[in-house]
Amino acid sequence: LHIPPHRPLPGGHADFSYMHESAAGKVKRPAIDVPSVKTHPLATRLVRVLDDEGKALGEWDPRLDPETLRQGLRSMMLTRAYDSRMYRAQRTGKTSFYMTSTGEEAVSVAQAMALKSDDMLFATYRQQGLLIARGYPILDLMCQVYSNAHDPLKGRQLPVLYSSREYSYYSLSGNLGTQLPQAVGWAMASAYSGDTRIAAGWIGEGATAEADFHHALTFAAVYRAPVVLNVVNNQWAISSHQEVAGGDEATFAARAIGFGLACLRVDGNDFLAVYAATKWAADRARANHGATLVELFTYRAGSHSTSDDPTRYRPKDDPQKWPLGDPVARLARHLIGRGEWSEDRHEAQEKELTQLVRDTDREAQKFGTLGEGQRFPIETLFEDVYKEMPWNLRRQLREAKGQP
Amino acid sequence: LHIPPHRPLPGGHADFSYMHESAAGKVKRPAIDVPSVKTHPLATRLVRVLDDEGKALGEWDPRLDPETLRQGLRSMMLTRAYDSRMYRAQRTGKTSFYMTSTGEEAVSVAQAMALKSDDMLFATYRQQGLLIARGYPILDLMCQVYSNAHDPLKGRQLPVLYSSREYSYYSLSGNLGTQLPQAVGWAMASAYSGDTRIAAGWIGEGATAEADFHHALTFAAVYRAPVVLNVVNNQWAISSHQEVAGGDEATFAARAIGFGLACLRVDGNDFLAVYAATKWAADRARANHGATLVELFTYRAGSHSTSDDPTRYRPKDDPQKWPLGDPVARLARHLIGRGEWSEDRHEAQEKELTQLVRDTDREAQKFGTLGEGQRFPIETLFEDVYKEMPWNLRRQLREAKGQP
Amino acid sequence: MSTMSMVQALNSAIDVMLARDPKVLIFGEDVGFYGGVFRVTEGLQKKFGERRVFDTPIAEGGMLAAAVGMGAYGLRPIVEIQFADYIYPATDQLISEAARIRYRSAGEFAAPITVRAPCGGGIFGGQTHSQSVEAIFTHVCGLKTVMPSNPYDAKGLLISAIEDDDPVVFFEPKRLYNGPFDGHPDRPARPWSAHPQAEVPEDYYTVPLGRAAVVRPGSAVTVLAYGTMVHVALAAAEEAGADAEVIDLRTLLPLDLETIVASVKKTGRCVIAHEATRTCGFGAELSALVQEECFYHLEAPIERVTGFDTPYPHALEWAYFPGPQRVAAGIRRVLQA
Amino acid sequence: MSTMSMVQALNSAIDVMLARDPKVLIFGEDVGFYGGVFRVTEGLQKKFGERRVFDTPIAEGGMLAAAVGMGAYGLRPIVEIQFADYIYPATDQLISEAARIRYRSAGEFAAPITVRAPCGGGIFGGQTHSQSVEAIFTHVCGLKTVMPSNPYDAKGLLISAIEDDDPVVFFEPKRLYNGPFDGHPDRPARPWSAHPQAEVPEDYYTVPLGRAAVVRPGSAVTVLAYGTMVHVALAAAEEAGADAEVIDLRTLLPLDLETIVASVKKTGRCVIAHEATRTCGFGAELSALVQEECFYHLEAPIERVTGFDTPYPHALEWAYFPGPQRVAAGIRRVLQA
Ligand SMILES: Cc1ncc(C[n+]2csc(CCOP(=O)(O)OP(=O)(O)O)c2C)c(N)n1
Ligand SMILES: Cc1ncc(C[n+]2csc(CCOP(=O)(O)OP(=O)(O)O)c2C)c(N)n1
Ligand SMILES: [Mg+2]
Ligand SMILES: [Mg+2]
Repeated sequence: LHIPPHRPLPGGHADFSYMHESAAGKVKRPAIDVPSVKTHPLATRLVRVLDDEGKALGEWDPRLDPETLRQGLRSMMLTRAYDSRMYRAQRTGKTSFYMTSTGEEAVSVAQAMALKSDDMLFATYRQQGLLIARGYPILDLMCQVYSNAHDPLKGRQLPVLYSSREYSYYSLSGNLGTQLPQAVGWAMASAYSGDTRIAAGWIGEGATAEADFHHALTFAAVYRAPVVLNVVNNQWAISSHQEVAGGDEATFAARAIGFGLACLRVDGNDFLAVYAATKWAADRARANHGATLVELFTYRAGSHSTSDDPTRYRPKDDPQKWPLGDPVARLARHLIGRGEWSEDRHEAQEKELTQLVRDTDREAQKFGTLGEGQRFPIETLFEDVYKEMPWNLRRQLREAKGQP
Repeated sequence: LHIPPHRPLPGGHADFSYMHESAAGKVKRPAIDVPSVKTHPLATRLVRVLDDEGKALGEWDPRLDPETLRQGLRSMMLTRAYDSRMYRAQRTGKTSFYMTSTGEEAVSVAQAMALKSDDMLFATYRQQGLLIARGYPILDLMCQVYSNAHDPLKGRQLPVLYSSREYSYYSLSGNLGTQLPQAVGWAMASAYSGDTRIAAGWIGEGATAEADFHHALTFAAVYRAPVVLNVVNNQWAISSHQEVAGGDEATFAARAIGFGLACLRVDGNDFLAVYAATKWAADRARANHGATLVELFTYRAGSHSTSDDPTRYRPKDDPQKWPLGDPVARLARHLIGRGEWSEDRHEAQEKELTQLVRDTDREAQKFGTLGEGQRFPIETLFEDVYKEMPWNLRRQLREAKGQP
Repeated sequence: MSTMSMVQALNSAIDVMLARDPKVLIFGEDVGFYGGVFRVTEGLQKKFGERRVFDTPIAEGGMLAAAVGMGAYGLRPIVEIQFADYIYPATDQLISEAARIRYRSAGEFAAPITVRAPCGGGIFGGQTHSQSVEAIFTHVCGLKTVMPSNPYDAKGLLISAIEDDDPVVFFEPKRLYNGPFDGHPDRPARPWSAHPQAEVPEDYYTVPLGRAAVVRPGSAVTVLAYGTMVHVALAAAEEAGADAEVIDLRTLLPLDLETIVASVKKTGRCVIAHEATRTCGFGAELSALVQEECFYHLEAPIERVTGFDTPYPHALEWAYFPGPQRVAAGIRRVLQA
Repeated sequence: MSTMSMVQALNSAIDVMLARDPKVLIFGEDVGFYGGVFRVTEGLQKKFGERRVFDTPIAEGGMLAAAVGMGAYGLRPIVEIQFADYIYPATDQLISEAARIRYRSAGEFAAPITVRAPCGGGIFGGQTHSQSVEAIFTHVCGLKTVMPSNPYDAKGLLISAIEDDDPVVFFEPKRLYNGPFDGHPDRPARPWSAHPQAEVPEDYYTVPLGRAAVVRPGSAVTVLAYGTMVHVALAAAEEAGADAEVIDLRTLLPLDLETIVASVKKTGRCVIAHEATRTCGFGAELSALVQEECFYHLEAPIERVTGFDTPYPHALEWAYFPGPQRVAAGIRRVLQA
């Protein structure tokens, strides 16, 4: 019986020999209305725009103006600052749990910017950058993480499982995969209603093994739903490497082929490439040419969550050795090369955002943290189970309040 | 919202313009140990050996001796005779339900012959030919269908949901798809145990939409399980055409590509092609080169089951117009062409088998039918729920027997 | 008003709602062109078009997921699960998603979906075409569970379910499609046309969720039943010659506890009947509630008459079915206790 | 003999069985190299190799299907579901396949598999890391359901489950991994080392399935509990100052009815406690059975103290949890009734 060996081993050294990235600018960009089969060769390539010097090369260069890029850079840096702040908040016992997206900020931020602000997002717990790029208040994010009296979700949900109808961001589930086919259903409803909004869904490479992934592809193909389906391949699923999900046998983008869906495989740490690929898929969907499966090839630089220590299952130097670099550094370098950014401005912005996050955190903690301070009243435990509270819950609420 | 249109319509005429069958003998046969990617181009071809004149052409000709072919022909004819007999038995109220495999006999019979007799089979309800080709007693099949006192399954199961450990035939489930990943699990166990037996699983094209199909492909790929995974694309899933399962967007064989599994697409009504393709996949699995997804392109000539009337959802002439002909007629023609068979022998064998089935049916009915005659005692309702009967079932058995 | 069978009444409910509300659509295996294996959607695709009544790939989990997404958009999808036995692949989307979305999003998103599923025995379908799985869903907060016993209620309850803003699992007893309803295979089946509850208005009306109906008043013993078992209970009451009050629960969740308690406090005796397997069946909850609410009024142990704790058999379907004899015996035991 | 925590005892059970029987293997998400997110398989891959202890793709349904196929071959697979909350995708393979295969094949094939799943609250995991889903499976004939309350039982019961020829769903209360066991977050948690049931033999032994344990003898009231709630019940009994007999069910299906009935007939009063949601929880079946068996001995209504009928909350985890105060209040009500 063949069992995919666990590698690279914690003791040893990083080994990315399994990767075969195409050079920047090499992959051609098809028209958005090509038959999906024309995109299938791209399943084994990697769309890359930024080269190692930070130059933008080739047909996929989205040619974005500096202001837009600086905005993207800022959102990525803000996401990172927010992540490190909340990670430490959990470490210091202010909440139960946290998950960072460090190293994957380009995925969420560039994708949010390439989509329209009212396109519906069905994300996983590692795309907080989507909300941040859309301008969702950091304060509200923090209050959700603290489950405090200002938590928009009333202290009900595990930290990071955000929800915001106002920002067209569907409530996150703790169950992996479930939201990808829901995104397809939402897109079907949009098409049914003659709406121009599309849906976008995200799933980790590990979770592609769940039934929901299969259902999402099947329904997206059969009903030609206007949806962008994203597989974030960050190489790891907690402690198991992408090969446990079948990554050694074929790319995740290639899963589209068997359903006749379009596919793209993109350097997830290349802001320009991610933006361009997402824009391509979104335009294609909006023009009713069908769904695209986008594999975002990236790397989970941090731990899976605050509950695990990655050095127990991968080499210490693995994050440093990741061949595709860091999305923030790469975009900054590109802007600097264009004379639109500088080391100093970068440092200054870093400081500014760290300060902003620190201040906001102080604000947030005024509403309490998981351990201390205000809470939502006991009623909120029983509300929203149904639209109207049935007798059994009314009774149980009385019991919880110590009333006869 | 795109909804696959229902076609062809009952009123109108058969339309198989969506088919693009390759000519017999045209598709090359790769070595059994080629990397799976080398088989991926075959996902859009159709392996065919017999041409319209019944000549065997090309690399896929398994070059079987006449005796073996006559044996295959006989098993297919016996399966057909058995089917029509039991179909009528249901019509005359002798049982609740029946399903024929008419038009698909080559799938089950040729595959059974290409596999070793102790390879484990995880079939669907439409591969009765597997058991018949392995020499399972027709009498026992009938008694299962009648749920009578001689039913090996004690009257518990719906007709056609056979089971036989002795014949390495896993108990059929009424739930679609469930058995395909079980076949992979069995194959993993075989590899784990250093056993040379492989597993084979079947699923209809309609049921490929179920999660089980996805799980089967994922586990087969990740653990390189020694299994043959068969998709029987008989164009219909009760009243819905294969395009509702995504057949218009890509072939079902192509689903293998995204998992890096080998694939073959074969003319399911061509006995020689089915045998050769199955042998190829079985040899590959047994030599530990991994699993193959085989799409058997065939046609459900009869109704889905005794519960539906196909003329309500497809043209009357659809079966006649099916471009790939009838598996029995095609193999007979081939043998006749080789001077190894004749119209007369064919007619005689038909008579003989009809008689044999009629006689066996008389035998079977002596043990009762669903409506009349002997039955299994009430105890059998409570046995085998667990290995040992727990107190609640012992109590309920007493109640059922009217004892205090 | 016209006489409708169970299937016609269900078809009429969907027809009415498709006509009233463009946000309503229905899909499932074979529901489109063919009209469903039990003909419940017959003629609806022709009338309302493919976009509103259509076939899906064979993936119950996918259907539910699509419905949840459509619900988030604002539509009111109806999903047909061809047989309740095939609802298991959809349990994750139903339990982890549909039932939880309102709560976890603090009311921002909801799942106003209706899941229809034929359940129970009645067609000699064996263990995978005969199950009664309601108790799996009545344990799930956030879901509502309904099972009608006649055409009038079926239409009124289905319309209420479609209009409800929470997810509703709507079970349709197959035996009520064809009969015999009273569980007497030996006797000629009384057709719906001979039943007063088959008098159904053609147009819109509702039967509210959460309300039971006293279908036979009595003072000696209360019999709680739903779906097919209502007819069996009525037959059993006659055969036991008992002054039994028979209550048709109609909605299991939320349960109409008041009606039940009022009856049992009056009669002091209670029999619970369902076709589902006994252990942890819905009857367990009913028994626990009645015992908690009516302890001091109970003059005899509460009896459960249910399906046996085995898979649903093929040949012995009628031996398995908790028919009038078994229910009548239960009534007698309770009366003699 | 050595002192073991819950996790160590479970690890030891698997270790012992992997060493005894080459047909035993274990797999699941992160169970291989990493040793499981709760460390239950720590060190086992190193000791027994990758072929016997390995990671799977993230597909609970696929794991169960593979296990069923392996069982048909003759192996005894153990499947770890990372959290009981994620068992839903596996329900079809568990209910329609594993639980039915012996019956539908007339005994030709079986599914001798064990499904382990951490359940209940204890880690502030919110609604998708805290559920107690046992009642969904206790309704399914063909399955056995187990939930241990201490290290000694955990090891002995897990070995019995692995050796059992029928499918067993084995729930491991997460709160017993870390404590506090008695449900008093405000007080210092008593570690396993301070519990006598943490004295566990290193090698093979079994605790039979289907047998409850009287963990506190008493004569005034019977308290039925399992898993974490056994510790809560013991604390509650003390706090209520009641002469309560506390029974640890250990196995839910098949249930040890005799021990329960003997106790209630003696005490005449009964309180049932579980962490799962109330409606149609396993407590409903216990209440129904006790009332059927002990009706004439009952001096007060049977009380259920359970989790509320809501999803498991995050911030208000302890407000949700049926802790000693609530159980003690239930005991008092029953004693005063
Ligand atoms: C249905 C389900 N099974 C298991 C889990 C436990 N779990 C949470 S995250 C995770 C790993 C997911 O990896 P991946 O999909 O690659 O996403 P990533 O964490 O890398 O972003 C697992 C197994 C879950 N949340 N839901
Ligand atoms: C899980 C599940 N869902 C639905 C059904 C009902 N059903 C039985 S056969 C069938 C059609 C299957 O079509 P296909 O897979 O193409 O197999 P075929 O009948 O053509 O051989 C359906 C929907 C079922 N048996 N199981
Ligand atoms: Mg990942
Ligand atoms: Mg088919």
